Amino acid sequence: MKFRFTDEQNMIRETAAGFLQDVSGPAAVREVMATESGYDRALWRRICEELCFQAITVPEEYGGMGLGYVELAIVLEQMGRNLLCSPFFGTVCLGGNGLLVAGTEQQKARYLSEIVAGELTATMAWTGPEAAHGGGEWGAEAVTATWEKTSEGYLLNGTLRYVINGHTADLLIVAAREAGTRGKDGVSLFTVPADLAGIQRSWLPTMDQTRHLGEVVFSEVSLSADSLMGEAGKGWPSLEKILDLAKVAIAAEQLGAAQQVLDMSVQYMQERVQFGRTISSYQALKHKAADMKLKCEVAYSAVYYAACVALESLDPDGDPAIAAQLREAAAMAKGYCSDTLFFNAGCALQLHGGVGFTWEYDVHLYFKRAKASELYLGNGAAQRELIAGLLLDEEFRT
Amino acid sequence: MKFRFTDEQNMIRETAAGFLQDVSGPAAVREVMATESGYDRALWRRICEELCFQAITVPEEYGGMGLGYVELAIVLEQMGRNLLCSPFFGTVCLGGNGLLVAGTEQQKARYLSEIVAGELTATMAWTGPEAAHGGGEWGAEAVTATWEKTSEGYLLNGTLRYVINGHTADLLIVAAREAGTRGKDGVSLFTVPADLAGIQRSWLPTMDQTRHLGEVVFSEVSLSADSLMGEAGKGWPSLEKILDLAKVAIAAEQLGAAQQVLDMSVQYMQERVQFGRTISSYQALKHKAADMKLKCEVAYSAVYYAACVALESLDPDGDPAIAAQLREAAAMAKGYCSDTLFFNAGCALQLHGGVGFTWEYDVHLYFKRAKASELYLGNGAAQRELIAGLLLDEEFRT
Amino acid sequence: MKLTFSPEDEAFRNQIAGWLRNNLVGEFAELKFRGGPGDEHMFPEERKRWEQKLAEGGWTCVGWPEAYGGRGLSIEQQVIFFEEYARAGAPGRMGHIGEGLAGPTIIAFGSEAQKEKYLPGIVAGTELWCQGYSEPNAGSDLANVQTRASLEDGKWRIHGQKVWTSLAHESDWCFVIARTEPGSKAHKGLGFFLVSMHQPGVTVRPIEQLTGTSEFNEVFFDGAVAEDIVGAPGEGWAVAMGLLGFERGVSTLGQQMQFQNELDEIIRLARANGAARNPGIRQRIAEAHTGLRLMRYNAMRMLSSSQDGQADSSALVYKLHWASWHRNLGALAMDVLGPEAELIDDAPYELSRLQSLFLFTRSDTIYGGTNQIQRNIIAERGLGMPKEPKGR
Amino acid sequence: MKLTFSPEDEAFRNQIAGWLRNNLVGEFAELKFRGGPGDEHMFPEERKRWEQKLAEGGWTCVGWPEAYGGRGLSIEQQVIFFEEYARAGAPGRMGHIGEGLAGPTIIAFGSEAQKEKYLPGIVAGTELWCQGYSEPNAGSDLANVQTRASLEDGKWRIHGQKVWTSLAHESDWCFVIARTEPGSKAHKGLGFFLVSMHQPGVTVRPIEQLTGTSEFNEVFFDGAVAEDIVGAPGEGWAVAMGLLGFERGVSTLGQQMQFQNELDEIIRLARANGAARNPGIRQRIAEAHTGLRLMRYNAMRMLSSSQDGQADSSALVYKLHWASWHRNLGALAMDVLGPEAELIDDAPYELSRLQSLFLFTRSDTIYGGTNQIQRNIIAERGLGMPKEPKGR
Repeated sequence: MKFRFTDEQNMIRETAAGFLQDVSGPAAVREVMATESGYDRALWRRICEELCFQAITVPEEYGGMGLGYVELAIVLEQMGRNLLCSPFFGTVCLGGNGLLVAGTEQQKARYLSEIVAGELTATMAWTGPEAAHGGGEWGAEAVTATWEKTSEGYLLNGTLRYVINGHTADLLIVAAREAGTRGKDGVSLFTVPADLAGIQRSWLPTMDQTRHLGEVVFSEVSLSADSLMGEAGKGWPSLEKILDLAKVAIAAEQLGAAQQVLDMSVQYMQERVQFGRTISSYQALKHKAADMKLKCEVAYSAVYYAACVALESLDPDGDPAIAAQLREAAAMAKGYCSDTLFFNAGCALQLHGGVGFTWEYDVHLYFKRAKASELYLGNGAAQRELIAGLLLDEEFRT
Repeated sequence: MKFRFTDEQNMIRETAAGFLQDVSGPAAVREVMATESGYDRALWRRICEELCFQAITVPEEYGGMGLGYVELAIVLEQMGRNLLCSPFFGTVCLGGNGLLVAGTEQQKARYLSEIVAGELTATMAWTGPEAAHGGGEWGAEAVTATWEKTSEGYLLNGTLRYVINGHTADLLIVAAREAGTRGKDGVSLFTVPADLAGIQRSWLPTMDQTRHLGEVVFSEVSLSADSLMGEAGKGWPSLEKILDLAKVAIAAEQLGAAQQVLDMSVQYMQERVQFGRTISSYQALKHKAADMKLKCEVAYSAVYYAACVALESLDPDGDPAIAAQLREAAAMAKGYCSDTLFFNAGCALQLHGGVGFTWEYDVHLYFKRAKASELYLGNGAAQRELIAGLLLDEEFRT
Repeated sequence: MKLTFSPEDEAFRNQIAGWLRNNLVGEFAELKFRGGPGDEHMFPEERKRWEQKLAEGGWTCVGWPEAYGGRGLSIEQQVIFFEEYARAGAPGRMGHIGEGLAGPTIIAFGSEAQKEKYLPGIVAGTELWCQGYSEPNAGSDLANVQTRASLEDGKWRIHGQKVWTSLAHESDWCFVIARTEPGSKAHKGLGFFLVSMHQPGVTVRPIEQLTGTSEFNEVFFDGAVAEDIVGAPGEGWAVAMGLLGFERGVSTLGQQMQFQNELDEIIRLARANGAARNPGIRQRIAEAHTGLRLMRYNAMRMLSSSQDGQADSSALVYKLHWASWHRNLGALAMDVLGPEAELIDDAPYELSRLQSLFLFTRSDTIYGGTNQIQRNIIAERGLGMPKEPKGR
Repeated sequence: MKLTFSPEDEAFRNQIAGWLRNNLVGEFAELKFRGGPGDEHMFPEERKRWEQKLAEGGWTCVGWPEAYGGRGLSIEQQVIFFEEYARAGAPGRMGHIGEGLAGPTIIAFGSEAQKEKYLPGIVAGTELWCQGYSEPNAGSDLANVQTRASLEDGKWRIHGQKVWTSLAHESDWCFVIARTEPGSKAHKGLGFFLVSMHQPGVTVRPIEQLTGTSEFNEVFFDGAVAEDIVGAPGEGWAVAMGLLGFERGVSTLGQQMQFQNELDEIIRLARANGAARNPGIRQRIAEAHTGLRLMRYNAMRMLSSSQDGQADSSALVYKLHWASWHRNLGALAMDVLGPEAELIDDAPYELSRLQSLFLFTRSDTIYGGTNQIQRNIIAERGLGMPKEPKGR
């Protein structure tokens, strides 16, 4: 039991921090976030070729670095801190995890190698418009695209929304259900090259411009039989695990962003003078900053605890008792970090006073990211309800 | 439309404040709260004979003052401020309101006159142990005592808990249901002299010692036919209205207590020196006090708005559009004031530091009252759920 | 204490409601529910014409004394006016700075000549005002004014920069606080000036907000001439403080009706998408509803007492209460929408009404005294606690 | 970073768990889950015997160096020890002030003679300690010590009053901060004294708390003799500050296991009475569970870094986090119980365990540095912000 970084992990952290501060400064973010693709292809190539972040969790047999989820979280934390606009999250935390969790040997061999080579971006498309029901229900009911078996393979139909990088990714991991099924039944996952006939994609411009969403419409799209991931109709547990892993990843980004708005606020407070004193000398403002700091510290524990759990859950030889905590650990991390980032970004706006309200200052970029990432995959209340179910409901059922 | 006190109302306020400060100081409260009855009979007699607070809302035809709920709230606010230990709340806000809302002419003539004369204390007994289900469900399911029709009248059975002054009151307004009924069906209210054969009563000692609770057990208690209030089995709407009126009354008490703990805290903060400064000079503590003050101000509006609504709802010539707001206004007042008092009393403990934690200082008396009155008839969350139902659910049903 | 209005007041309510029903039509129909906070930059020309329409009906400056062209309404009737105005969805007032701030200040502190010169244009809806109050280094520290006014050839000339001036580019006049005594500090040595916006030496630069839109501006004065000074040189702080008192007027009830419109929209959406079944959302909607209802009675207390020349402690907490409430409403709107909250109306950055609400309400807890300044005021003035020490 | 324990550590876990299973029986069985905060006054004699039982098994002072009679356990094994101790429901330690504070202070700052004189009694569980730290006028302002120590006939004699001294009436020794230099201020001129409680000139007066019980005491020193001074006269502050550092030791994980026991009881009750179906209660139980789980990993970070002599920022926020968490847990317990929360076990004022929790946790955010002091520390030490100015 050691709950601190190894020297190697500290090195990765410093490398990521230095590089991302360099390449993803506010000017770069603002330039690229306004484009339709939402990322800078040249920068993405540099990340893949020079830093190889996309290869961190890919096993060595597919050309990856074979490192764990802790190293991934370290890099994601720095990406969140610098609001990196890139296909990283989609490619690695949705597409890559999808392949790792649910892919056939053939799918992994092909696509993970292409991801490692920097030749393929990916994402996962799984939610229909129904994900907006009830103010955001990210459960199995949100899977509404349909598949049916054909002689050569499968036929896909349906509209998928809120797909991260959905309009640009090369490979889509698609969740669909057998027509007529409900809930967790009938769900299958497929690997779908985005350029297949019958696929229409469009950009859905968003309030948080630093991560782009797309809509993907499938009209009678034919898939080969080897597109299926796992057993037909039994895909829900895999999908759920991919989403749990995605929650840990989002939480790591949120942690980085929450720390960054705290640092920005402290710096501003030390400079801004009102009534002849720096505003950092006002106790009420100091205490607000202290609360932000507390939340960052607890969020840090939440993220790296969950990352350790994810590590065990992805490792075939991992400790099963720890791996079994993934659902809960991911919900804790996502819930706590969602609330932390929204709280911290809101406090940062307040602490910056009028200037925080301008487009020119960067705080609003984090504030918008805070709300977007909070709502994605369910906010703090939704995660807590999930945890409550795990804690309280099993005995009601028995 | 005038939302401030008349001169007469201001006079009542000053009278009540002065008198209660005199007779219900901390020493008096501490002495009487430790006794089994929980109140000082001599003081109760003075209140009834000299101040006539118990007669405020009783119509003149029964010997009362015929004033409105605003005047009652004014007096209750001061009672809450001074933690008056007395049968006032039970007698007036449960028993008296019960008679006003549901009593027959004969019951009103008899019992209200006795209340006005200071000869009768009363309360309402309506909850079985089931009120504790779900952490406190104060709805119709909590009515579990049963009645059945006999040749001469009615037979009562069952155990009633959490009855304010239940072990001392002379007259019980009892809610019971016809055996076999559920929910709002089958509920009847009865006037029951507490000395009837088959009634066993006992004190249930409480954490908040300033208001005593009792348990009342009915074993085959025979009631005369004229004990019934209203129509047999149709008593729920009346009971609900009595409870709404009780919520307004509790809220008024909570307002007074919330203001009192603020005043105590401000005084302490102006005296206590730490690091060479009065602690009232620390901005974080000033802001805590400011938040307490804000809540008091909003609570004040909540209480007197609800009292104005209660006034119209008890007046046969009242404005029906305003009277129809009683359910909502009472829930708002009870919810807001419950949260306010608990917040303020908790802050007061914190602002007092170590000494607030001693039995010797008075803050804990308010802190305990805060939790007791918060839970009684449902806490803030329960009131908000009720309001949400009124706002959101009617269209779901249609 | 009573909640009912008199029959006369109810008749007045019908009168103004009827006028609005008959006149908020035709070219003005598209202005419904527009021009509020976060939307103040929209339809300026149409809304200027609407100001004059209002003036024709006698519905500008309804609380001003009749002697100055007002309607001399009682507080109750002003309450009714502003409520009905907002209930009808009539647009955000272009003239509110003149009617609510500049005019009352001139009435209270100005000379007869100033009253004759400036008030009629405000009443007629033909002359619009903006305020030159805040400066980059005087945010919460209002008195830290660095803009200077100097007498040159018998004329006051203004040099300096103001910020957060809404509608500056649409306004004819600006009132400006400037330092008349070089080297003076804080609230001493200030003057309260009336400055035409139509002259060289006045430059307006829009501030792009986090919404991508620009209601606010920076205004640069490079020797612009002030036509008048209200009160004596050096006594501008007293005038400015009197003006701040006018900000808590009856129009606050109109603001509440706008809030009600926003809450109603959120409730409609929650019912439509099923968020109304989410227990946490239910709690927050009930809390918002309660907060708004109680805000109304706080305002009633504030107005009932100010009418009698009394101060009520409800006034002290009013800003903190509504600003925090409104900020929470903005977040609630997003949470009701769920993932749809993210999708904007169009690229590059066209926000929906509720998205604007979400972002814009974050300024409510800052401008006009931050929440922190409000708490200082409550503790110091309301509870008698020591003032924050100043560093200078 | 990894969450698994080594096989050796797991074996150690079995060892201590087994010892507790075999020894927390017979006369000690009734002590299970007793003697924690709010319950410290209960079963003092039985718990003193338990201290000696522990000592026989070698389970006192497990983190002390073996040279001083400790077990020299690694941080991991100390973690395991405290976790298993709490998991077994073993009673609140009467010896914790000696083991956790007095002993480590003497080891760090004391002379060899002092070590020989005081440490064995602590290790053997035969000599109990209390702390003479707080004073009525030195609450958050720790350095505002007014108790005096004067050299009279070659002996240090103590004059003054201490407060919030837990278990004073059960203790054999007290360490006392007193002013050795008359007229000195704040943290200068203090001494750190070791004082026998068994002498004239020491008077213990229990403080009745809001629970009606008395864990805490006032202690009056009227010329009581101090047997020793740790460090030099005038340097007591440095010793006292070193001591404060010991308070954030591994025993914090045992505290967390107690918290877990409390939360488990609340969850059991919620399931039993149906509160577990209430959406708001569900949120709060999930929040409590999350907070406690994350507290564990905060503590692990703190311990992992302190082991290597590093400071980790998790240590800065630790007190504020657990104190606020525990206070919220107390309120949650009452809300789960609903109306039953009010009913006490018996007149005159016998509270249930959860009622005591509710009331007692209100002191968590006060003692050992209030939440406000903690936030000052986080802002000043953690974020580099200016210190609060002192009035003197």
